[in-house]
Amino acid sequence: MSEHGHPRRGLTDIELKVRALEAILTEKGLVDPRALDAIVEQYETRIGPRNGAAVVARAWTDSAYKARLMSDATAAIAELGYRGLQGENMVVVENTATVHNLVVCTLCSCYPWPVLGLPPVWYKSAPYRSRAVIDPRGVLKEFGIDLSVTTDVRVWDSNAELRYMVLPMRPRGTEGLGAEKLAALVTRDGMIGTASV
Amino acid sequence: MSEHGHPRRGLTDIELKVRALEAILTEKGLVDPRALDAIVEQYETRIGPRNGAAVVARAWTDSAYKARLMSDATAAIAELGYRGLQGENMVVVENTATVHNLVVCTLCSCYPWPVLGLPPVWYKSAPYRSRAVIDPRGVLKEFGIDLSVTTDVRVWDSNAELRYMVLPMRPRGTEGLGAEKLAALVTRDGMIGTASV
Amino acid sequence: MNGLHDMGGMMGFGPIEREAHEPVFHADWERRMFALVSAVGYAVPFNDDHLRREIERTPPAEYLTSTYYELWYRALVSVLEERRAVSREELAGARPRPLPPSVQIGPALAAGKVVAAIAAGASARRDARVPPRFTVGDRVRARDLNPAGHTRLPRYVRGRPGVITRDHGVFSFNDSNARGDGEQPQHVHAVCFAMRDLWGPAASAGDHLYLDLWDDHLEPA
Amino acid sequence: MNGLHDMGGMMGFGPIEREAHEPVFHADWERRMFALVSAVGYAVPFNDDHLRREIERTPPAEYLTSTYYELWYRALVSVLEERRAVSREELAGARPRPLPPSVQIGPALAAGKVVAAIAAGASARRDARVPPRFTVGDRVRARDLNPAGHTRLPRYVRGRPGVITRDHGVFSFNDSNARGDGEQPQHVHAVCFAMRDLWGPAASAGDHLYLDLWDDHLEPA
Repeated sequence: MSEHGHPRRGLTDIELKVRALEAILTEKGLVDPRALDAIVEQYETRIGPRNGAAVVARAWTDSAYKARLMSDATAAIAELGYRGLQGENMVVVENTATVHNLVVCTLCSCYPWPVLGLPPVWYKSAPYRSRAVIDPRGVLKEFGIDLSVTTDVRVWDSNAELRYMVLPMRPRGTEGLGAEKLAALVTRDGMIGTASV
Repeated sequence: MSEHGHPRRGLTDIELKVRALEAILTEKGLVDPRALDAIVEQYETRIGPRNGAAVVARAWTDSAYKARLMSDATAAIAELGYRGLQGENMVVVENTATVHNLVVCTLCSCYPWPVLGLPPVWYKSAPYRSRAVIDPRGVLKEFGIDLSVTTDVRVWDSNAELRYMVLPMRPRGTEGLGAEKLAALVTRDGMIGTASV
Repeated sequence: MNGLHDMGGMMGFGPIEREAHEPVFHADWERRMFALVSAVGYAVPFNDDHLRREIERTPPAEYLTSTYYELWYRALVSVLEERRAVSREELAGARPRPLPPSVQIGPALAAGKVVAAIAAGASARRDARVPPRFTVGDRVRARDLNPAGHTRLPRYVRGRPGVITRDHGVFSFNDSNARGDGEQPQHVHAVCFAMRDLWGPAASAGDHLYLDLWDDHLEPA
Repeated sequence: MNGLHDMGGMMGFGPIEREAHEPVFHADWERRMFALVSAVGYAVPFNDDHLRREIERTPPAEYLTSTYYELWYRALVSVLEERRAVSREELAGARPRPLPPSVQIGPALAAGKVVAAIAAGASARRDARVPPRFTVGDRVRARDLNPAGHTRLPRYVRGRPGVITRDHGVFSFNDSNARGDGEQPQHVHAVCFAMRDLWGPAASAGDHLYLDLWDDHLEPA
């Protein structure tokens, strides 16, 4: 797969093909173009990593919530209103001083949509999928994380029906911050495991 | 690799590149164009599967030769004048009523040049290289050989410095034939293992 | 299928290239393609197993040179053709013909139901009462399976020893469902593999790989 | 390197396509390319290990879409550039410059010596007296090595048990030579693997895979 989201071949060809497909399926009554608009709108404006960041911030500030999140992530995430497609069965894994987690899908592009939105191109790319499981420390180095030898790596190859989100470590010096300000610190890569927070 | 020998991209580009490379190496005194002509001439007219067929026919008609061929193939093949590049260390494996041998090089295109010449495109192709080791019976079926369950398959993945040639079974009804007529029956594929003889 | 998509452990694909702005979609056709795949499954029955099977059937050179949503286009068309919901002639410009009566079709997903449909999801978890074949702590081995069809058992763990760390419950089995052999609901377990058991002594001693596998992927170690 | 070239056991590349007439070469540039690779090694020191290493470094999509001699062109240029025998500028059309004194060059292979050179070959067998680490009948296991560079140990046998069936003698070690660590001469053995030990119980019980491996690829089972 191309590392770029941009098609290498002429845009026109695939554009025409997709338009024709939509027209045929619409004429046959199999899709409603307004439903397509509504789907796109959800994933461009509603469903994205801000959802996951809110989950992380809540877990950092509410130990009872964190306990629920670690034991039944799907239900705990649904408490905040995030649920559904590609997040029906969630697992949250926690980074600690001695454990760093990294999520990948080697076979395709499995990713927890309700909390992180649609995956970035690099997550779906051959370089990431091929190397994350055999050289996670090398991959992390490319993302700027130089793990010490005393930290163990756990790689989660999420090919089955479970979807994984990393709970990053709460940064030092954030004791005074509330959940909203904490959420602003959380990055999407932090919840994949390719950033510290 | 393309399954076809013909380049998919413009011929001109690679033609120009190879010409430029030859011109530069010639000007620097690193190659002699007449030597290139002589090399091509050898592999187009002198070094090919007729050599291997002569070895096979000799083995079929001379049991002492066959014994030498099986114990030291390089020396026995050299007796007939075939030796050199990509055949410096030869092994011959014998088909019997209960054993069928198949030669492949999964990593690249290793092949016994002195006895078989340069390999056909399919031998170097991804479909053959990938499947010969995991589905040899399926591959053989594509070549028209439907092995019985009582015949065992031996696949030789010749990635190291040994080169392999199959000694096919002598066909029935050829008792009266001399070595020359027998050699005419032997096919290149028979010596790779993708034909019976 | 031991296809190119099963790329865990491969090398040589170059550095991980990150985009500057990472838009959700890069062009309008990507938006439509994503939405089409999301929506049409409500009217024509198919699921991710079928879509993945078709993506994996992409010829390797095309797989490597296509963008993500180009692969989706290819796979969706294959799935819809298989179900006779569209034909190559229609895609090539012929007038759409009515659907053959053999195709079971629900109504198209309505715009007003999109939010609810996304939130409802399409869980592969099943209520079937199936006893688990393994329990947490069991030492297991990923089986040496090399099916010609779709499987969620990656090559790099086959034959390797691991330990069950969690029983996720009962799920539809992707492998059987993708090949048309039904859902065969069974337990899915998190299996922990030492990196050294996958990649040899050069791997870090404390590093581990976790992979969720179905009962049918596993045997006692 | 766990590259795409290491394709033993992969699926999805389609049927084996055989040409109708199977010419030795398909175009004149293929003739020249083959001859260039064969000849230039007599003047600029390199061998097949270096050439293979460069072929394996071809980006996967290019590897799959190139023809055989296109890959040879790419690899030969890389090897010659590495040895400063040619430069990208020269290939792009700049006038050839004299060779830098750092490049050790023998005379070009003369036309009159071609037949003898082909017949002489270039054996990787070495006279070094190295004791073998294994003997015929030994049960061994292919090591779990995943080097970043060239190796003649295919992925599909790693970690799998086999039996030594023949000691071929002492050879230069491709893996070390390709990475510039010298020839490290050692014994090469034919190792017999049961197909079931490679691919699981679906393989035929009596079928076997033979592979020649160096001592450094093996450990006792």
